Amino acid sequence: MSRIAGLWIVLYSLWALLSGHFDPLFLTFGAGTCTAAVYVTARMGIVDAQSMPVHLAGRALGYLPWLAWEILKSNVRVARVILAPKLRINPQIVHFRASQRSDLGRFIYANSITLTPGTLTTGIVGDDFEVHALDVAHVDGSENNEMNRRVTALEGEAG
Amino acid sequence: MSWAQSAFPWIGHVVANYNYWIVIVLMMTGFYVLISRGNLIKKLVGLNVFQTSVFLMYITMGKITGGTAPILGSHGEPVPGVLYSNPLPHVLILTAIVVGVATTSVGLALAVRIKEAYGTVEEDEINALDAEADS
Amino acid sequence: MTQHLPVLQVVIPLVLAPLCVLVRHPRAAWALAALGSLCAFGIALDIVSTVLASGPLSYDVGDWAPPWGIEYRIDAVNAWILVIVSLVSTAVVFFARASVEREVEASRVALFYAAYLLCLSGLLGIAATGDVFNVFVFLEISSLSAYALIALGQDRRALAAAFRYLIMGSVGATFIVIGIGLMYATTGTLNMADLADRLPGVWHVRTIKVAYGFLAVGCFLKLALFPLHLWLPNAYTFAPSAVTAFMAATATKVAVYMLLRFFFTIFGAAFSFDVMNLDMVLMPLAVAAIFSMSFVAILQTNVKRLLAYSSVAQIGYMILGISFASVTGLTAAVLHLFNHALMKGALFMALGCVAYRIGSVHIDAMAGLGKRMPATMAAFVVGGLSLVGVPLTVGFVSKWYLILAALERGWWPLAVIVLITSVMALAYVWRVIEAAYFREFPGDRETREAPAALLVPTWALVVLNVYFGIDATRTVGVAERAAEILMGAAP
Amino acid sequence: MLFVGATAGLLVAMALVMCRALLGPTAYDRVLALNNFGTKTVLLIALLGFLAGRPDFLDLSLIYALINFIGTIAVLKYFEQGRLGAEPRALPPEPPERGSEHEGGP
Amino acid sequence: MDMLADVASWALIAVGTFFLLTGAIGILRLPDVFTRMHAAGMTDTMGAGLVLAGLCFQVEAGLVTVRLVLVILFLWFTSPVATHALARAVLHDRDLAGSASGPDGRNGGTSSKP
Amino acid sequence: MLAAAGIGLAKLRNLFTVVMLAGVYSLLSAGLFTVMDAVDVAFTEAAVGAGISTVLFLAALVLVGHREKKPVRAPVLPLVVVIVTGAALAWGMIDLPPFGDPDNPVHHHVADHYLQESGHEIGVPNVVTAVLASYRGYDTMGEATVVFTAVVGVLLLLGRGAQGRRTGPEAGTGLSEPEAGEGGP
Amino acid sequence: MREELVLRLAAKMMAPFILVFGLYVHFHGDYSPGGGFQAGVILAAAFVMLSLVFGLDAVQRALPLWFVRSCAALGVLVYAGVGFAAMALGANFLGYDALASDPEKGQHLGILLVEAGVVITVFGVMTTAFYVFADRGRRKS
Amino acid sequence: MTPAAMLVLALLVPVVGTVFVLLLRSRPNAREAASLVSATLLFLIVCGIYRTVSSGAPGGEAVVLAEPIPGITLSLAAEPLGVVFALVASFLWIVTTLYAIGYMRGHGERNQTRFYVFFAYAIASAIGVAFAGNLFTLFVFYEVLSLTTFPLVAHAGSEAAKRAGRIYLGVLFSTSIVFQLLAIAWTYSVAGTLDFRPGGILEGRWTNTAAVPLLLALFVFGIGKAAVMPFHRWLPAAMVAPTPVSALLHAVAVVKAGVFAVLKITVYVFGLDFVRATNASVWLMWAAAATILLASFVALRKDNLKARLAYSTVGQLSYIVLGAMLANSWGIVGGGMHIVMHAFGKITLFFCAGAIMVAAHKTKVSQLNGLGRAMPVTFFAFVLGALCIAGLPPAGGSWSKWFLGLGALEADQAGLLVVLMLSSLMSLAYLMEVPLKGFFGAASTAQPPTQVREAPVCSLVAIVATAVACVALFVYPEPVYRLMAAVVGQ
Ligand code: NA
Ligand code: NA
Repeated sequence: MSRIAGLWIVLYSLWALLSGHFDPLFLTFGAGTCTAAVYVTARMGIVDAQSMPVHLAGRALGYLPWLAWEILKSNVRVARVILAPKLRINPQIVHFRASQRSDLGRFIYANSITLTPGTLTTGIVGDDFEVHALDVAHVDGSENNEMNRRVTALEGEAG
Repeated sequence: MSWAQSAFPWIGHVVANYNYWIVIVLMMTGFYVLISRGNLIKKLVGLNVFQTSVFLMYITMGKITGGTAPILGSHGEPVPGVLYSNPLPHVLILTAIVVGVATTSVGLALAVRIKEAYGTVEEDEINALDAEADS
Repeated sequence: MTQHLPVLQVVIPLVLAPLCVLVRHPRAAWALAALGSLCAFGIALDIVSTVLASGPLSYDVGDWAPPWGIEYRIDAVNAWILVIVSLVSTAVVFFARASVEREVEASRVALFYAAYLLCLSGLLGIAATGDVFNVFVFLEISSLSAYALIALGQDRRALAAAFRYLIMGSVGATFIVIGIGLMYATTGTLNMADLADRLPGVWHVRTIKVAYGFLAVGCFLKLALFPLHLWLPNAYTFAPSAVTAFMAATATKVAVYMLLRFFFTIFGAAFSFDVMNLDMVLMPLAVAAIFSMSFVAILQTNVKRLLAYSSVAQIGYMILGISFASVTGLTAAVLHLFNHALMKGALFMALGCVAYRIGSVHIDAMAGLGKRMPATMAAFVVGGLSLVGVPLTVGFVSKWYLILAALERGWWPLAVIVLITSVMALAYVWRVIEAAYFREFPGDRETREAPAALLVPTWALVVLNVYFGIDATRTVGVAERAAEILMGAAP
Repeated sequence: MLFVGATAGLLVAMALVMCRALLGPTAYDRVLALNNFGTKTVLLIALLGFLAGRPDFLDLSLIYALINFIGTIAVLKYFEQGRLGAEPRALPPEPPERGSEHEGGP
Repeated sequence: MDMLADVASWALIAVGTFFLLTGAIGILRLPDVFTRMHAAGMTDTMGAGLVLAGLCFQVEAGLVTVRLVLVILFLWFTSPVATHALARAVLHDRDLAGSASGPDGRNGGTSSKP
Repeated sequence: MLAAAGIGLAKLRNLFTVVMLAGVYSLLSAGLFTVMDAVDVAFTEAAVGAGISTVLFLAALVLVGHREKKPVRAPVLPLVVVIVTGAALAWGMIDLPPFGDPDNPVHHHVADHYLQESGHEIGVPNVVTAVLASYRGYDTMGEATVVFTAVVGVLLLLGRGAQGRRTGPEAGTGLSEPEAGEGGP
Repeated sequence: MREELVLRLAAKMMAPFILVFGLYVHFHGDYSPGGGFQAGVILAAAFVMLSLVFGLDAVQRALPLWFVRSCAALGVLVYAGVGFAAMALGANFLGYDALASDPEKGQHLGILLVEAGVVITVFGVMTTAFYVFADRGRRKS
Repeated sequence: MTPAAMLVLALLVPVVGTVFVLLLRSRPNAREAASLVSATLLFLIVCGIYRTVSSGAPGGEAVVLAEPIPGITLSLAAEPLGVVFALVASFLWIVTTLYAIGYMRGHGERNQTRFYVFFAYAIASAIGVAFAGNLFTLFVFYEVLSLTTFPLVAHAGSEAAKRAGRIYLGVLFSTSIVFQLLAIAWTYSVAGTLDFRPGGILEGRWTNTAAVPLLLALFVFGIGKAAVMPFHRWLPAAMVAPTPVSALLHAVAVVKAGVFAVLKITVYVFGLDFVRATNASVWLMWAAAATILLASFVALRKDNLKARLAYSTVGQLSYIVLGAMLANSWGIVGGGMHIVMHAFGKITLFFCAGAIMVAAHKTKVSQLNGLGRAMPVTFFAFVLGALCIAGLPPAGGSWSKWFLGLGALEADQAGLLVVLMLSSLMSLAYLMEVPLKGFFGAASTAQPPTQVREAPVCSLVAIVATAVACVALFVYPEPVYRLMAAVVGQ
């Protein structure tokens, strides 16, 4: 129930941000819209902890800037590779071990890996991440690499 | 923002010389795919391209150099000094796009059934099978 | 309420279509379709009498005065088309109840009638509107539903035929859109009357001539003018019987109407004939259509296809009438719109009866049917004679005017061509009659006459064939009025 | 000037990506290129909005992004399973609907 | 303040465009589909992000900014998902094709060719 | 770029690629629409042309296979038709009012009215919406009906139950095998 | 078979937002680009995406074919119904002025309602079409 | 009863008769009785019309049945020429029915009901042609006549019969549609009316009279039933039909409808003065003359009796066409009278041929040796018929030929007189061969003619009746002459 309410609130704020009309009519429309959207998604059974990670919002504020910085760094690295007169790459598939306990955590981790150029997740089986790297030299596939730790922390206790 | 607006006529100018010619070339590309290809799906793709190019022609027609999208002030009054492009072609083409996708979906449904019935979606093979049936 | 009739005419069938989808019950859907057709027919009759008595009707949809809004504008020409379409639709819908039950599986019947109503509504909409772009919208409603309806035929060739129709029809529609666009580009309006006012000022503009050309080709495709008729024969041959009867009697007619509207009301007869030399374009095409298609029809063994080719030839007559550029010629063309609808409707429905009983319309399968299905074959005979143009049937009336128009213009060889091709029509009709009456029935002894549910609507059209052949005063009156309007000789 | 320069750069990038889309060689290269092309179109629309002085049309960019995403997913699903909307688990072992065939260049 | 915003937006857009171009070159230059995915990731993340961020500085904070942020968020959310799906599809295809097809370039193999 | 996509469409014979390119073509034209101030149209073209159309095409390709046969004969006639049509259009375009000129007839008469009067007649800022839903609301009803017609058509053709009943005259010769010749290397 | 985790989770998360966005596009069609048609397509796109990721059955359980098909029909009825309502109130077909005491309010209401009709139809049509094609594909294999 | 009501009744009686024929189809005697009754009724009605017309009472008002096209009506009107034709047709219907009863039963034909029904329809159409008030009505009944006789021609249903039917309809319909209808439309566009009027409707309406010969030719050739060469092929082809049909076709309804139409159009559409003034008919006279000679020549070479009679008919019809083309009073009178004379003469001949076929199963002239001695009545009737055709006393045919000769002289076409003489000789030659062989030929050994009897009584009665009529018309041609004189206004 709280998740549904949470979803409703998040959706309604999205509506408000998009709309820019704050007369009662449009606020009513917004309410109706959000209710309908929540109803349909709830009916499909896709409103759960995984899809509604409101509980992570606070910690995410810390994670995202770090991720952005990581992305910037790896972007520069890959740009160098691309722009170098001679391609110096050593593409390979490596396996990472993830320490997240929930699917949501793995989801975040996998996407973070992919989002940073130079690595991309190609498959997840349990806690085994199959990752393609542009250059194996650049990656740290160990369980205690920083990203893994930070995502696990982000995931928190909720599981 | 001023340079943006001053830059815009430049683009408009470039397009001004070519727009109708480009439209014709595109239109004819689609039309060519439509009438020359024997594969039914490809025909439909050609039809889509052909129609999209016609849409371009309409929209081109409605453009006013230095104009902007026909969305007026918050109560529907034109903002003084602002040139608005012609909304009518937009309306017509909105309708035409919808008609286009409707045609496409029926065409695809037909193509699927043809594949099931004939085992092929190549026009000449279908014609050959039909000719066999007629004789 | 009466002032709303022009729009109700179109909208009633249109809203009944979604209802068909919602109710899903075959019989209920049929009832809705019948209701829609009957309403449309009743309204059409009312409209035509109003128009004849007191001049054109105008209806502003949404209360927006033209040219800002979309206007329905009905004069004698389109009132007539409305009557044709709704009359045929009514006859066919009663025919369809039994015929469709046999030819279309039960789970699809409700959808069938939805498509049927949509097609009807689209055709009526094309006829009623006074806005060129609205023509395109309703054209697509009718075309899309027609593609689906044709594809419902039991032979797989129906699918290929429907697809070909879809491609050629869409090309035609797109050409019409291009033409409309170019007209709009030079005049700034989409309202037909407004266009007619403004176009004379831009006659010299090449764009207008190109627009004219694109509209012409688009209409030619839609009305299946030789050599752009390739979609028609198989589409009519393999569609379900009721669909063939409906389409053959209405779809191409409405396309011809479209042509008339564009060329005469919007561009004007003067522009068409003085500037564009339309007569010199149409005449050879019409002659080629009449001759080649009559000839091809003679060679057919599938009777439905035979009639389909005949339809292309008959369309040639209408176009020939237009090419005479005279009131008499247009009278002939407009008259033949109605008359051909009656005869082809009757003929295809008779074939539907045959298909209902023996499941085939091959000429050999119809051998000896004269005895087995006397009422059906009698209907076919009358319809066929009408097609040939035998006096006291409607076919004669339109041919008579066609010949008069040819002679009036001094083009007597064309009159001869009309007559010679009538003999060719006799030849192909006669092949069927001979098979039915002078050959032995090869099939099942049990074969009986078609049920009354099929015969009554068929005969209704047959009777009209004869009735309006014996008393054509009314039809000729309307057609002449329409022709005068089109030539600009009457308001 | 800024927008024009950025737009020009973006257009060049789009042209390059388009080359990859046409060159292939595998169908996956095309998917990749086209997905990327779509992302660039999102940016292009945003830039054009600013260029036209009406930046309030960014809804359009959102739509583009959405369509680009769903389109890519659909394409991949088609490749992977040879059919859309199917339950992957219910797949019988069937001959691969091989999306990787290609013409070998333009 | 305006001046500062302008400079920031210039810089962001310029750097973003640089990444966009680099990514495009990478897509063209890199040898196989996986490596190209990395280049594509560049444009999605830095290229798009920086350009859009640059645009943010062009306007007063308001509806436009909200939309720009939403676009960035959406891109950043969907880009890795799409890339991941693509990678999975390539591998899946390779699995199905087995060793039969071999390294003939017909499959998006990981083996890099010079 | 549009032209490149167009030529790609004509040349490539992997229909799957062709469909994707068609989607890109739509996306690009939508871009052009924005340039031409037709934001609503761009919106729709993106959603429909690039989105739904592509999905439907792909869905159909699953069913019909994605290989196009090599054309057997040189398409001379289509080429002639296309050249003639194109030439006619080009000829007519010569007289078309100059692009973007505010004095063009298109921009006056009806369009003027919409821009000037819709404010107090309807009071909706987006004139496209005002015209679409009110001045030409009847067209839009037609448009809704067109899509409805399409779905009726699709259901009639592909809805459950629409298979197996149809056989060609030579049913049983193996031609009706739906999978024949598909997907093989 | 690799797990579908990433796609599934992403689709789950996005779905409600796409729906809200779609309806936003509908309700703000008066003010900004967009309107009924685009909204309908976006809504349909959401379900298309879910079907792609979760399979047709899962989506159809929540949104059955009969429902979307009826939507397709219903939307047209809503549109025409507005026309008839105007007619009943003394205006011409689709003459929204009559829908409220103040013509401008009437226009707003009329536009909103007919656009709602368009949303319903387009959503219904696009979803139905996708369902039908995908279902055909599923049955075929 | 008003004259108008009588006209409608004349049209209705045969049609109503068919209802009874159909109702009584399971009882042959009653069925044939119904046929006979309606035939007799019809004849009486036509006689009534004759009395009105010959008494000069105002019967000329047209009865409008319908107005299919504004300005063009379906209307009936009685005038002397039409009465002549109607009299012949209705009287011969009685006789032919009598004859048919014997023939059809004797021959064991199938589909007899259908036969009588369509026979009645054919007569009704012929009556319609006779009383047509305008060109349109004439055309309508002309076409209906073609249609209703088709089932009679193709009666046998064999491949050969169907082929013959196709030729029959093909020629008749093509000529009537392509030429005749064109001519009608042309006439309408020139004259603005299609009504038959004494003195014609074309005179004074025409700016360039050079086209008048063309229009007249369109009519003459367009009326395929007049069988002017080269559009005569249908007539010999139709010989596959049962003999009563042949009799009907070649003596009464069909062919006479054709030549009647030619006469009527010449008189009432063109007007004799107009035709002469424009020299429209000169070359057509020679076309008719050529047909006369060629047909006679072909007839000479035919061994099949019915074929020989058919070609004879082709030639004789052109007499009437010739009379019309002479475009003077004598020509018209001669042509009109020849309708009657030829009708009786030729029907006698056909009846005889049929009788021979039923009784002796012989169809060829060369097989008739000695048969005359077994069937003296038949062969004697044949002689009378032959004389009537050849135009020799004591048969009616001599009058019509006489007037035709006068007409030729008046038209300054002495050459035509030679043609007439020559063809009379030729017809004597090809017709008299039959009785000569019959009476004086050596009997064949295979089937001694002594075993052959006369045809059934019914048929014999008919034969005798027509043969007697041939003679009677010689002795008393007055009624026919009076009517024809009224046509040309004397
Ligand atoms: Na990455
Ligand atoms: Na809008």
